[in-house]
Amino acid sequence: MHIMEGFLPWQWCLLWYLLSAPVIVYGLIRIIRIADEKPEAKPLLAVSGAFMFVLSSLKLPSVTGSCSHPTGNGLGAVLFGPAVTSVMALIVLIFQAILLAHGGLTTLGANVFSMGIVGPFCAWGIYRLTRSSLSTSVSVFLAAFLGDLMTYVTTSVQLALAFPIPGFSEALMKFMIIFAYTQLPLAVAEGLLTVVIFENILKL
Amino acid sequence: MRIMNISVDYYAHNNSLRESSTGFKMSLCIITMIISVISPTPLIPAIVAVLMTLTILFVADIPASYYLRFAAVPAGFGLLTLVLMTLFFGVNPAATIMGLRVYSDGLQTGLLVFSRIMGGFSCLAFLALTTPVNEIFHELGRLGVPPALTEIALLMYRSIFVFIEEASVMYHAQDTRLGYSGLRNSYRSLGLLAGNLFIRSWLRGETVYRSMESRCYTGSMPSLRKQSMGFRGMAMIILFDGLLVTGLLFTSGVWL
Amino acid sequence: MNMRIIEAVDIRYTYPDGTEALRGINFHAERGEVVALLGPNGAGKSTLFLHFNGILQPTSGKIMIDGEELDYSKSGLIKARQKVGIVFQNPDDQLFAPRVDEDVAFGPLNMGLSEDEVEERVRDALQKVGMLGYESKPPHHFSGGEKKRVAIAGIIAMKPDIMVLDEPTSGLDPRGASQILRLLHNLNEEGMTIIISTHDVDLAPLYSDRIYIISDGEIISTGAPSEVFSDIDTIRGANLRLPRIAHLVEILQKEDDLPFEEPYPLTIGEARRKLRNQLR
Amino acid sequence: MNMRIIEAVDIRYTYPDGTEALRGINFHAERGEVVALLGPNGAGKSTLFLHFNGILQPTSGKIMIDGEELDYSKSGLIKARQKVGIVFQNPDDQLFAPRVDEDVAFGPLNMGLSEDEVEERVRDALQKVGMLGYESKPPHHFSGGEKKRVAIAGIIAMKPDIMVLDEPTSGLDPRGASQILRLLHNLNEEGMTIIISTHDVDLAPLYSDRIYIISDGEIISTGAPSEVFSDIDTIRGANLRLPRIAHLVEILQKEDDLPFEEPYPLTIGEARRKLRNQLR
Repeated sequence: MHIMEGFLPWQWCLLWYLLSAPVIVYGLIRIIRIADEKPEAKPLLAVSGAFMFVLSSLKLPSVTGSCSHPTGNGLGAVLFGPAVTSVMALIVLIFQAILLAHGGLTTLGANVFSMGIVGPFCAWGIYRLTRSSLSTSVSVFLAAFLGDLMTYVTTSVQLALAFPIPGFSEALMKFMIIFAYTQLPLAVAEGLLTVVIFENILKL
Repeated sequence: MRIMNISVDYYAHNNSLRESSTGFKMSLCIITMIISVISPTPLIPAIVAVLMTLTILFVADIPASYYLRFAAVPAGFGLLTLVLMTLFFGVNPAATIMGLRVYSDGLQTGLLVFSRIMGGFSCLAFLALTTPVNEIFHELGRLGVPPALTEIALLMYRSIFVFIEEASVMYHAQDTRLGYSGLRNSYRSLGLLAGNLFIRSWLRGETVYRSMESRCYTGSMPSLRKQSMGFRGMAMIILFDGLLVTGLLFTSGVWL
Repeated sequence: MNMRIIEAVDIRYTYPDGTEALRGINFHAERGEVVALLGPNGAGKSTLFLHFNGILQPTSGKIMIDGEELDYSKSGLIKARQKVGIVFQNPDDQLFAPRVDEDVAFGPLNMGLSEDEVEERVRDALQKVGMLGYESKPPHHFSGGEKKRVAIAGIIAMKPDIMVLDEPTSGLDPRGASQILRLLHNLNEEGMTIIISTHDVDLAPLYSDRIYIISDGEIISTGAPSEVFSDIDTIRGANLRLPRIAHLVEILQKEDDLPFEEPYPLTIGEARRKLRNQLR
Repeated sequence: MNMRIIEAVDIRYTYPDGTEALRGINFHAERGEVVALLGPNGAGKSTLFLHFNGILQPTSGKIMIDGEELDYSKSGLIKARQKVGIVFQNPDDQLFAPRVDEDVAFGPLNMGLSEDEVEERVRDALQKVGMLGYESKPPHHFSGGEKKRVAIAGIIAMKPDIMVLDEPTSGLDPRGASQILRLLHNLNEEGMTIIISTHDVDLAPLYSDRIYIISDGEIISTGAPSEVFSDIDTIRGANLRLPRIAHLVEILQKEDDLPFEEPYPLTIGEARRKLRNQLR
């Protein structure tokens, strides 16, 4: 869920930039280290990023009639680890802002935080936790579904913090309700789709 | 459902400001954007939206029909925000229309956010429609962003277009065989498409790497170039954004 | 029953970026014909094909299938796609499933046919293309020609009246190409109408009853192969050339003043007859 | 100075999955030659090419470049890649940079040349392939032929002694293909050794001084085009066929008892001379 350019007051833009920065820096250090060992890492990360971008531009019909854009961040987190995925998500978000006007530049920090950090870290954590106890499909579904859901919750928190009217908790409730209607089915859809993708990849 | 068409890239390569320095266009976009976002009143962002739109249409020569369609999505979203804010984000009820309570402070917040969205969007659109995204990453590299990030981004750029092309052909091939008739079929088809695209992306990664290796790639991408902003560009930004800042100071009450 | 089983009437198509890809195309195929759409890369062949079953909707003009105008409603499109099957140029774009039989079953399953019916169709289609016995194999390791045949089986299994193929022999080696052409010939014998896009001027006269020349989004010539290739200026203007055999005879006539009757022979068989008469 | 500018000596290569792709290949090109490696899809052409500049290391055997054995150390590989440039089959796999000039400059920049030198080489290479003026364009809107030419420019700019091209005309229309062949002809005139893999039996005799026939990972025949194509059984055994012109003459001779001297003509020019003599 992209927060649009201009939507957040500047103080919050700045805060989310600052909160995202350490993770991005850590992810970059990891990428530089990987690229030093394997020179093919950069082209491979680049094509994976391009895949994430194209995947997110495929629109998926959902039950409520709205459209979902599978993010591929969960998939990235399982493949490259969450910190590297955060950097990839940052690049993808810049491309989306410039090429599609999805999201924005002042809101980039906030979007990276919700979609590039919270989402992948949740998905990765859940996958790691459930992988041994549950079947792969269930584990992948939970990772993608909950990763998605946490992304939306984070976005709601970010919006409620920016517009605490009349208070933070009331505002959060309102944003969560708006999202529950539109985004919950999408999270289910994305979870299912990720399972289908994952199964296809394993079969091929 | 269909595959996105990236027409922004086409205009980024074909507009009257294509040859202006990237640093100039980026500075103008970002400084103006910041002015728009820190403004406490809707007036300055509205002025920004108007000026930037005029620049896009009459200086960069982007066709109005295209720009209006491009701006329709954020404008629609902004209006929706305005309505939601007016209805749900206020404490001072002003009136009741058709059983819905309208808040005056909600309306104010809504107007401010709407105006900031349009101001910010017009700056973003200015950059997006005049500057190819690869030039932006080159500029970021010059500004000190680590090459690991800019190199991956630059390598990504071409792959995006190759994959979009491939994904749309694959989508058409599935559609021909009724792969998108009904929700169940659609999910299965899209899953198959994404899975295949993923495998392809790795194969492409391998061949691209081989072709890079064939041209003596050693793990880092050296790059040529080039032009800096120049005095004229800097002067224009100082003038343009200086006036906006002055307006900002007036409207925010600092000088009153 | 309409003789023109498919017809494109004054089709225009403009891409979102404003490029005019098709500029008033009139095209038809008669029931049971093999029609070639011959033109250079970028002339609009693939774009036109995507109109035949409603994947793309024209900016203006209409598509008639079996005398009925294609309607772009959900059910109308489903009907059109059951009648008109498209085989794409690169089989890798068309083969998705991890197994051959799953891939061939993709269309029939989407049509909502019963399991038994689907199974029968898959077997039947694989038999027609000579790939029986490969059901459980993954198509990724196949040769180009084999992939192409599986892709064609996926369309055969939907039992369309018309099969449209985009550059079916492109990238195939001589043997692979000739297998595909034989297969198409057999399908045509069984009554299927076949439309082929190509830029291979040597092959097109071999298999087609009628040829359209497309250049820059316009049909610039149509007729039997011998008619179309008799207007050499139009052919060369469209960035095409004469078939090699015809070129040889043209040179013999023009440069060496050897008398040949028009039209120039286009295939080895035709040339043989002509030359035999001369040489004896 | 060694006449054999590149040589593959008994190259064997086994893929990690155990498939034997190359089974003792002996191959060489002499300085200034145009050599065609003719074979069906999957015969091992691309795999062999990737050995020429050390992208793949053979399981056994060796590659000699200019009389020196290719050494697989970092510096040895860089040296080999400056001498042997490879143009890949699909230009989309090779063009990775956002702009034409950046793509062409990639090789020279990696070689550590000065900015001025790089710029000059880029301009020079683009001029040679006829793409001057497209420097700042992204390759994604180019036609197949244009992409191919930019890919070739990227190799020209490195000034290699040998250019290796994998199916350079595959998928191109007649005009695109003839532009590429003319370009290769010019490069060869300037002294570059050129090695081309192809399955196009009609084109190969036109441009090559010598042909190798590869089938199933083995070289099964080599010599001048007329020699190679005189052994029709070997050609057909490799899933190839005679050039159309040769086929016509073969039929005239065998079926119609017309006397032609061996070898059969392979190109339009050769056939013209033969037929002219017969017809007069």
